[in-house]
Amino acid sequence: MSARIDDLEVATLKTALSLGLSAEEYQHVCRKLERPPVFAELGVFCAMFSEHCSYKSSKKFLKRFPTTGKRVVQGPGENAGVLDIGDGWAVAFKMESHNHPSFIEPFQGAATGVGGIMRDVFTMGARPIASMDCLFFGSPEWERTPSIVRGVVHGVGHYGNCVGVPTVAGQTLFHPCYTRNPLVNAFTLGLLRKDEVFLGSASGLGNPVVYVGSKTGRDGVHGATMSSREFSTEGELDRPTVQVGDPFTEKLLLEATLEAMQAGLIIGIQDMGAAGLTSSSFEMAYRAGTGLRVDLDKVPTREPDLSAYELLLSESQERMLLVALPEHVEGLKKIFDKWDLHSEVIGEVVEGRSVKMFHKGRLVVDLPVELVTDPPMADRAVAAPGDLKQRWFLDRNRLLSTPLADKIAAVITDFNFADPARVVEQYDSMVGNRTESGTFDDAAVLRLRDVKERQVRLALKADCNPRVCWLSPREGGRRSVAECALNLATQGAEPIGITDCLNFGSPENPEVMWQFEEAVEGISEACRALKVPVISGNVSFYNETDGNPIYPSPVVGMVGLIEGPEKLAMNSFYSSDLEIGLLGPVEAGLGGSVLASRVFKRECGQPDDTDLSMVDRMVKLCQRLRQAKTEMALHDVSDGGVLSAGLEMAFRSKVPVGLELACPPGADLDRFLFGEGLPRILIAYEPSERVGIESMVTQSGIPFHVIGTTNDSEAFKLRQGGASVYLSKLADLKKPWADRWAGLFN
Amino acid sequence: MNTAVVTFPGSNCDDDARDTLARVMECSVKAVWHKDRLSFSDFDLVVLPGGFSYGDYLRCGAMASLSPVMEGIKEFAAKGGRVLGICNGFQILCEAGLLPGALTINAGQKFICKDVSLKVENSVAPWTCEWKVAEKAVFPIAHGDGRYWIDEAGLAKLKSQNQILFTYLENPNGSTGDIAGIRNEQGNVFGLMPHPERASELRSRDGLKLWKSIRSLGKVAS
Amino acid sequence: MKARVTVFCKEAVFDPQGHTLAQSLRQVGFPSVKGARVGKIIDIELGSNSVADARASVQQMCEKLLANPVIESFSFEIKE
Amino acid sequence: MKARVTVFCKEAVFDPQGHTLAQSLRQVGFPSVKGARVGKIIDIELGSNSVADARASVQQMCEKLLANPVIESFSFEIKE
Ligand SMILES: Nc1ncnc2c1ncn2[C@@H]1O[C@H](COP(=O)(O)OP(=O)(O)O)[C@@H](O)[C@H]1O
Ligand SMILES: [Mg+2]
Repeated sequence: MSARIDDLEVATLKTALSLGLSAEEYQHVCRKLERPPVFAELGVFCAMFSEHCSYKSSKKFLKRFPTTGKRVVQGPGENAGVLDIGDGWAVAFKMESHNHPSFIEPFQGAATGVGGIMRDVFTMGARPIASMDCLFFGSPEWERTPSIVRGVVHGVGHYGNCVGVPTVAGQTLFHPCYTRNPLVNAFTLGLLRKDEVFLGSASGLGNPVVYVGSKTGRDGVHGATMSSREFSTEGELDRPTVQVGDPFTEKLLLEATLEAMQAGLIIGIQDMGAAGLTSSSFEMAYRAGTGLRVDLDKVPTREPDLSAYELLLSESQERMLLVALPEHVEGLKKIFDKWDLHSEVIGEVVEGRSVKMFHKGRLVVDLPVELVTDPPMADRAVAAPGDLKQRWFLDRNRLLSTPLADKIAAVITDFNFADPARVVEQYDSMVGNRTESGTFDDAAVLRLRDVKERQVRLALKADCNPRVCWLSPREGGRRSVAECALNLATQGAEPIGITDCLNFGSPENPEVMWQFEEAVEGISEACRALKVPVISGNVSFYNETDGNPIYPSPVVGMVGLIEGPEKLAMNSFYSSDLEIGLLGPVEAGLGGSVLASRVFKRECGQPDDTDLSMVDRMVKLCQRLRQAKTEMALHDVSDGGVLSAGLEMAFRSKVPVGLELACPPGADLDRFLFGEGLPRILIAYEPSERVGIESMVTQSGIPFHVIGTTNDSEAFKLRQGGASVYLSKLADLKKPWADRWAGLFN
Repeated sequence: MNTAVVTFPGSNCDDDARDTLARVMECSVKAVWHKDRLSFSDFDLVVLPGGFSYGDYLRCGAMASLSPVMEGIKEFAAKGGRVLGICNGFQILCEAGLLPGALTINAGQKFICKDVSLKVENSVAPWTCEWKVAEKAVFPIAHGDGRYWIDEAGLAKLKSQNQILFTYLENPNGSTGDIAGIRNEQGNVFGLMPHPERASELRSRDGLKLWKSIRSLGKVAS
Repeated sequence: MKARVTVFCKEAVFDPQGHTLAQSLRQVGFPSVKGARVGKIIDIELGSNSVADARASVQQMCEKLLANPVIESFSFEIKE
Repeated sequence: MKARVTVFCKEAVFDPQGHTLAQSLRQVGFPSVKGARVGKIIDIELGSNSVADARASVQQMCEKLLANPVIESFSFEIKE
């Protein structure tokens, strides 16, 4: 098809429309150029004007994020954001979606997603030291779900394991709204020196432009435009050539790139991600305010006869574009040769503000940089859904008349109440020898053995609660941030920054745009309250099939710091004679809770607005608790409320325990046990420590209640008003939890 | 103690091994590139680290076993030099014929990363003399191809010559005889799938006993 | 009855394993190697009664399970 | 010149891939499957001048790299 059209053939409106450009965009281009684009140029516009590359529907909203702070070395706009962590050290991190490719080919889609985000990070000059993955799958009953789960988990694991970047935390969730639109969001964090940040900028007239890494094939031509369009069920067979990841080459590219940077041989660098050579060359010229001349015949290829169009749009993996001084080309070549990688000068930085590309002696692309990098923004209609009131109706009477045992059963048989071991044990979570607490804990903790000046650790977690987001995207946005912060808090960390991956349906749907705007507001509110900047992120629209969008899914990845040598709290019980306290309100809202969804077979209720200032106080309280050096276990309360949180602490206990919980006098049992409003944290400690802990908690202005004990009964018992209202052997509850996801992996 | 850690293309636990040896065990550590042709005669220990040399393509460790550096290592081992292979390093040693048997895909066909309990089968110098026989050690594993395979005659020989140093208390991967780590007949080459360098500061500290065993014997006469 | 199924990734799809293998073969003394592709071979023992039956069911197996139609192509032969 | 190398693990070595594959095939509607073994197939493009040359070097490649004699056996054919 496209390959047969000559690169210099004048592109008509019809061709433009068929490749995804809108009529207005086509006319805009013709007007500015004072001529219609030729076919190769059309390819450039289709890719760069796609939602994925241009952020045309989202940009104006993203500007509302707080992006500044004393630690911010690099905010949004580069390959990854960078934060100062002291003593000359910094961390670079970002999150990216690879949703559509992972549906088409789960293993390769997920693997190349991980590869892409790693390149974004080491492009900045940072050595990747940790990854996270957020995986949202469809109904487990759908026949293809198990193979998608297996493929994605294998792909994430394989790529990270092979490159040697530990996957230390994440989220795995099942909901029917993701059935034909699974989400695969990958996060990577790297460590670097604060004054050795590399940027994607093509500066220095006359400097050579060097292509390094794998050779180019026809892989994924038009991947960027694909991820910007909805699926239709019939369209499932209409696939571009799938991109195949090669983590081995990635590892070599990582080492060679860092070595070349260390040797001072690189001026600017950018990975070839979505829209490959096109986006990397135009963006690098844009950032530097320069022009480029590129000789496409010099691009190393894997297959014969690639057209300029294909060379420009190929998404072959594990490739980078860099700019160096002419006298450093030899040295660069030597390093890349050492690592058995190609390096080839394919062009140079030139005066003027345009990119000219030549192929087989013909000038095939001659475009002003800004025309390509500053596409017309889309002004999307925004409208709140009309049925919010219905969504918010929660039949309290029916809930009250449902027997307690049925409610408990409803929550603990939820498919998402599961031991993540089947997933996370396929990931090397320890390579690099920094992982102190990992894929079973509330937040991952990495000790930075590289920082010799002081003892400092990083804490990481990524989170999103799509049920709440669907009921109230603003509250959902707040909770994505607050839940991460509370997970980090259990390890006593101070949050220092976030990245996000905003997964939504079609921006052409006004309700989706409303969800988007609300979620951005919610994230911004929470970030302001906690004083954490957004330093990078990614938007993924068009996650819908046949007009059915996914629930709004603004995933947040948060990074925190833990200063000092004091021990970390545990996240599970560690003895059979502990007292259990609840930090935070004794009752919490049921709107958007797992209980409501399970009992009413749909998401319902109005989620409580999170008291963000209490979240902030809670985070600080937990930092002080850690410094108090008291042995304790902390676990945040989220899905399934106090019930799930307490059971998880028991299931993960290293010693056999029994668990007894008691509803405090006067509290509503449902809201105490199943409520999911934030912030609430369970704390377990030796009874003799209560006085000290309680006084610290109340001084922080946070409610404190003793709600239970551990014992050696190996049973779970619930009391209300002195009477025992529920009793079960813990082992009988644990087994289904442990085995829930087993069937997916057989 | 003078140690060398070899980096093959795709090795990714080389830095962990170097860091543990240098910072935790205070050894001098030389980073060796797989294309280097060295004699190694100055070293008390050469470590082949974990990772995915050559992407684990074809068979784990197969391509790396033909690297230029392996000639020097074979000579060094033949003269009694101590060689330790961890995870991918163990696979490379088997592929190179420096250790008997072979490592192949886990019986469950999945990559497994978790702490496992090992039993010390033999307390021998220079690898396991800090432990008593039958003592337990907890090390993490992280591999997809860690199933050790050897035929019956080979297994009988390993047993009779006290070559099996560690076995799994709960076999995670289907290894013959629950084998987690073996040494060669001469006793100077040792390979194991679990990661002692990951159990030297974080998680358990059982890995320290391995380094201490090696260090307590000082330099080998060669 | 026996079937031997061969699965390779499609010509247009990059085969990093084959690529690395070829490079490695050249380095270890086989400079005449121009390229390599690595695939899977599956021998299946069948209780089918006729070659035609076997052929039909192996074709189905390949489509359903043995090959991934997005990136792989397959071929097979039946031996009695 | 082209070589096609086939590598299987030896009978004595448990082949979990073949084992699970046979099981899944039976489950998804092919009850007549009695067993399966999964091996590797490697197509190599060679610049050799004669079939004899090619044969000799492929034999060497197999012994040196392509198969591990402890657990695998190989066979190959040369096509012009
Ligand atoms: N896909 C995944 N990758 C890595 N870790 C995961 C993944 N899914 C879940 N986890 C880990 O499992 C644990 C439980 O996750 P989650 O239920 O999201 O925690 P929380 O309820 O605190 O948000 C965490 O340690 C998390 O990091
Ligand atoms: Mg948690």
